[in-house]
Amino acid sequence: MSENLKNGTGKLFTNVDPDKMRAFVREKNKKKVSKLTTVKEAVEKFVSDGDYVAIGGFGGVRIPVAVIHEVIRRGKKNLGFSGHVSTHDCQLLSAGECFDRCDAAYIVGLEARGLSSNARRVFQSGKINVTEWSNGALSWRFKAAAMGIPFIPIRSMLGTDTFNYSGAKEMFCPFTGKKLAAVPALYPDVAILHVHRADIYGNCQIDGIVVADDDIAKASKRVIVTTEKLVDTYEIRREPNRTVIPYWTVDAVIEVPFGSYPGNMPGVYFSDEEHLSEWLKVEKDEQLFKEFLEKNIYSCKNFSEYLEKNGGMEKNEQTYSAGASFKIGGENDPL
Amino acid sequence: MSENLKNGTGKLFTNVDPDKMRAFVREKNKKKVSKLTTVKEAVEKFVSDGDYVAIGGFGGVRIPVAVIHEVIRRGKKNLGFSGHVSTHDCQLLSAGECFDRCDAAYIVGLEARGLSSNARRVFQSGKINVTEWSNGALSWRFKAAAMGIPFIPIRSMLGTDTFNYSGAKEMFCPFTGKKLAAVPALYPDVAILHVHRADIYGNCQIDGIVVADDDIAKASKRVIVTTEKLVDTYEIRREPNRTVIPYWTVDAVIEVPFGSYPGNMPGVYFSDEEHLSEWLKVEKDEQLFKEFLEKNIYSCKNFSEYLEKNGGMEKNEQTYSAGASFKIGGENDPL
Amino acid sequence: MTRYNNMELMITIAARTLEDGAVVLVGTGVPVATAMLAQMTHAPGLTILFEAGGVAPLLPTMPISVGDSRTTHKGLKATTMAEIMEFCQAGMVDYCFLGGAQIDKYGNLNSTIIGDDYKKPKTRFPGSGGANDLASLCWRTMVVTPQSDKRFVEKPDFLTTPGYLQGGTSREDAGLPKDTGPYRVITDIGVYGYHPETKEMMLISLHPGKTIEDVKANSSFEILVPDGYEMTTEPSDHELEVLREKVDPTKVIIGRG
Amino acid sequence: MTRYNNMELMITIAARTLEDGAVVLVGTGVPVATAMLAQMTHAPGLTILFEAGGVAPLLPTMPISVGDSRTTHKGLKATTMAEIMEFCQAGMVDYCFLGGAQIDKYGNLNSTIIGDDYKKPKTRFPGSGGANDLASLCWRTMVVTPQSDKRFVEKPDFLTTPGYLQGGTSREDAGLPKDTGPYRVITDIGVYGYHPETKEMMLISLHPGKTIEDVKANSSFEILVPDGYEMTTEPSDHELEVLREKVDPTKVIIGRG
Repeated sequence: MSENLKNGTGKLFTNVDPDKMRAFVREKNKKKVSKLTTVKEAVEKFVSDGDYVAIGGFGGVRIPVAVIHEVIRRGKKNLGFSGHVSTHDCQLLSAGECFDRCDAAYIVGLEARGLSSNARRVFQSGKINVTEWSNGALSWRFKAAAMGIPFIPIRSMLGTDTFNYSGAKEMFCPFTGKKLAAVPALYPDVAILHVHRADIYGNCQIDGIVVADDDIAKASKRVIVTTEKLVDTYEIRREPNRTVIPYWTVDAVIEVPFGSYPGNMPGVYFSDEEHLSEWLKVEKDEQLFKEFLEKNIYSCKNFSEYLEKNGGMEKNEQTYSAGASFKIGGENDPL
Repeated sequence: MSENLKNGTGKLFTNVDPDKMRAFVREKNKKKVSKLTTVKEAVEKFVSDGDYVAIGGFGGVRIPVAVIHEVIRRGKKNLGFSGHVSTHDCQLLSAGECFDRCDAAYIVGLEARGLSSNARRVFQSGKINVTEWSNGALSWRFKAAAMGIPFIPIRSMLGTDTFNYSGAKEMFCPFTGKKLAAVPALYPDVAILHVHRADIYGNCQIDGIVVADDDIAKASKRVIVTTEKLVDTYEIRREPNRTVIPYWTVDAVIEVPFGSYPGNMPGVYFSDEEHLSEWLKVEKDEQLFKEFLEKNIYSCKNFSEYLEKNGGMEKNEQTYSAGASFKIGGENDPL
Repeated sequence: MTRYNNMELMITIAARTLEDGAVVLVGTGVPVATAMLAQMTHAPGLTILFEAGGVAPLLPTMPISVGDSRTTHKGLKATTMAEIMEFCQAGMVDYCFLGGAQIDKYGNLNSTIIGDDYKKPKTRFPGSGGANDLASLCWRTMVVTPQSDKRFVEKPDFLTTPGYLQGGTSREDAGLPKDTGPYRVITDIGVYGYHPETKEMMLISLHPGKTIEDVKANSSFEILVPDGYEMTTEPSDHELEVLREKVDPTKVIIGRG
Repeated sequence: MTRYNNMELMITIAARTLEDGAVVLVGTGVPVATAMLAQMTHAPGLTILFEAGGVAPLLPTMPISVGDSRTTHKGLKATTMAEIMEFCQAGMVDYCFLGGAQIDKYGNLNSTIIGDDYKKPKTRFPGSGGANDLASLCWRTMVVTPQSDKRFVEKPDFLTTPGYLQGGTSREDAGLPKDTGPYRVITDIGVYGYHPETKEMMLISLHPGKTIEDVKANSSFEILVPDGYEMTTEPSDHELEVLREKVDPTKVIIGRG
């Protein structure tokens, strides 16, 4: 039968062997100790040139902007990354020319807002090694890694160029004989996530869409978490059903209020659509874009300065809290 | 390579083809309509002789006792069931002589409390068709079904008689060449679950251990839910991150306070260890056991009568609320 | 002068496809406007899902992102992308709405690259996103798009998302779930379905004022035109009123039409 | 008269094995008593998991079920059995504690049947439960059990849960994760490990008052006795005090010893 089976020709950028990851996890310190640190220290300690990076959230929703800016400021190079609904984060990493390879499911776009001309320039340059996947496939690759298995069989991607340019393999189901696509586990070197609440040990809660953050945290060798709010461990223990990410997966915790700016933080603040439009606009002019990056990233000593330059807490409090009217839930409002 | 691969010799009691289940799900009414009913009606409508049944919870924790009693009272026969930490529920189904086949991961025992001599009699009779699995394997079989894939590859069971007497198959990983155990999706005909809170449509919340209830609901053709408390849909919409079971999977919702009795309901009431001991004791004498079943199940017109006969709400309020001191969380208590 | 523009026409026609009680997975823009219109008119029991994890929210206004706050606003569940995709894979989702830079006669879509060198494409688009999964796993794929010969191509530069692949039985032969596939293409010219055997795109109804010439002139492949095609029933006043006043009062989407 | 009974001795010795910062998956009875004792003495940073879904609770008293209220009492996470098993499969769990009706020289366990007819067994036991998964997937399997020639058998009637299977490299050859396997067997007579090459059970230390004769008389297979075996260090007053007063004040477990 196997002569009928196709393999995707895309390159796998990460190890697939679960026993290698098991050996790493075994040695990792799983003691409940404080992981509180700063964005600068976290990037210095946990992100190295050449690392494969996974970014949490959904492109423009619950994204860890402070850490990505620091990665750019520090001039990290030759990263790999998973383009799992990578919108503003892909735009940022492209602006910093930080990567040379990418597992692409959704890149270069900002959903309904349009396409990033600079990210397209980067991906059209021929300098980036790209392997295609679907969003589902990348989600399931993280899930396989989180589950400790080398692959998961799925029923999408089959028959398409997305499959042909992926690193998936066709296989027959041992029970039904049906053709399936096997997608390999994806173990990032480092995950960068932004959550609603975390304690000093790294136990995290998320409101609203979880996307793939739960599996990404378990799949990654190192995990950097920024959190809107640092909470006492008592808050975590009060509702153990709400813990999405358990402490032993996490290496660094930093409290960064408005940390998803200019993105949306479900139930807390909305996206700054004006600023995101400006991004898309200035990218079309190389000189303007250079100045824009200098102002908003390179010359900023930290994320607070970026916030200040774009309206600061005042704008945040006003404009963005307006977006909080889309509550997860909606406390006082009958149906 | 395949000549080196072993197959378990145990029988598969359920369909493995995901396309058959997809066709069923497609036709299922997924409209948000009230599923409120009674235990009697639910069993009459949704449980037939010969059905394969999956029971939620963890044997003596969060178990749907009211519905199981009704299954016994109605003399349901030739059921199949998944012995996924099946303790008091296995004891009950054995008492009713309701089944003739079983996927066994954990049966006939009540954990630290001892073994059920009647359940053992049944399983030692030679009349039950048994296929062996591990708890993990059964969990993953439900998960494969919930995910819509025909199997999941796992790294346990290999090399043992548990594998040899299972329905799993060895396979080689298409990426690493490692030997894995493929476990097939398990689609029960009917799931019986008990939860903390549900609305009339079947949206359910669970406090504490979820066990496999989320996957079982999605894997099963029909789902009967009993709930400690019926809540307004507004309560569900207030915290969408807490919804474990979504409404479209559910066919019947019945409010049954103390519905896990004599089992434990995390955060609400503890198990009635006295009564469970009595069960284990009377099973040793055939005549006594017959009388015990007559009193506690067959002669009861419903679950309330069973509760009344065993101390009723008074005992429940007193003895069982004591167990509620083991809160999920622990509201007022600093660490 | 017509009572509606092309965008309003397409959204209205698409919304009618969604029967009450159906489950639909939507993206931003036209798809979510379509689902909201259906829900506010003939299909109050429509279940709306978003691939980022939002389940059955009470949508206050149209989301700008498939994952923004609105997609879980008073939702019945908020979860992971994997779980949403698994609902699709398990056969729970009736409809998905997709688009693309190119579509061929079998409903295959391209949203990855333009050009003939994958490594150095002339134009890079986002790629599959969730489209490949949704088109593979949901029962019926809907495409709502303005029609032109640039978009309706003989051979897409990249087959990102499966339609009927090479037609006939090739979709199921490739391993994709049984009885799934493209269902309707709704353009500014007409409504198309697919031939039951060959799976080629086929006219179902022609919009008011449009001709078979328009159908043919705006496609690089031949669209089948059976004898019994119908004329599209125009949007009703009620549909237009709900669309304009409740679904898209700021004309973000219908303003484009 | 000794200062402790066999149960107290076994629990104390087992608890010492668990280093601070380790992750341990326990069942009810001796295992949870062992983990609690370790946590209350030298290993406050021990992470305790339960297969039903409880993660790192502040255990008020010993659970009677692996899933009862106590196992999530002020826990850091409450989840599914699948997720707990996946933590094990991903290499996160250092120790699990198991038992069985029979154990052989390679640490294989039987908890399924006694008898030679699977279809009509003389005695039916619960089966694997989570034991097969835990012994397959956690790094080190611990067994704490009273020793007798009935329990220490040449060939178990059913190989429920993997030890080193047929010894040598057979465990990894079967596909089980690398570098995992039985670690210690702690009985009322001694502490045993496994020969690094052949994987046969091997004496590590002999309890006070016990002899090599006791070791041999209470096993149906030959236990290796190397020259360099040690004498078990007795439970300290502090260990016994914590065990009796904090871990098991009602003597549910230690009362059996």
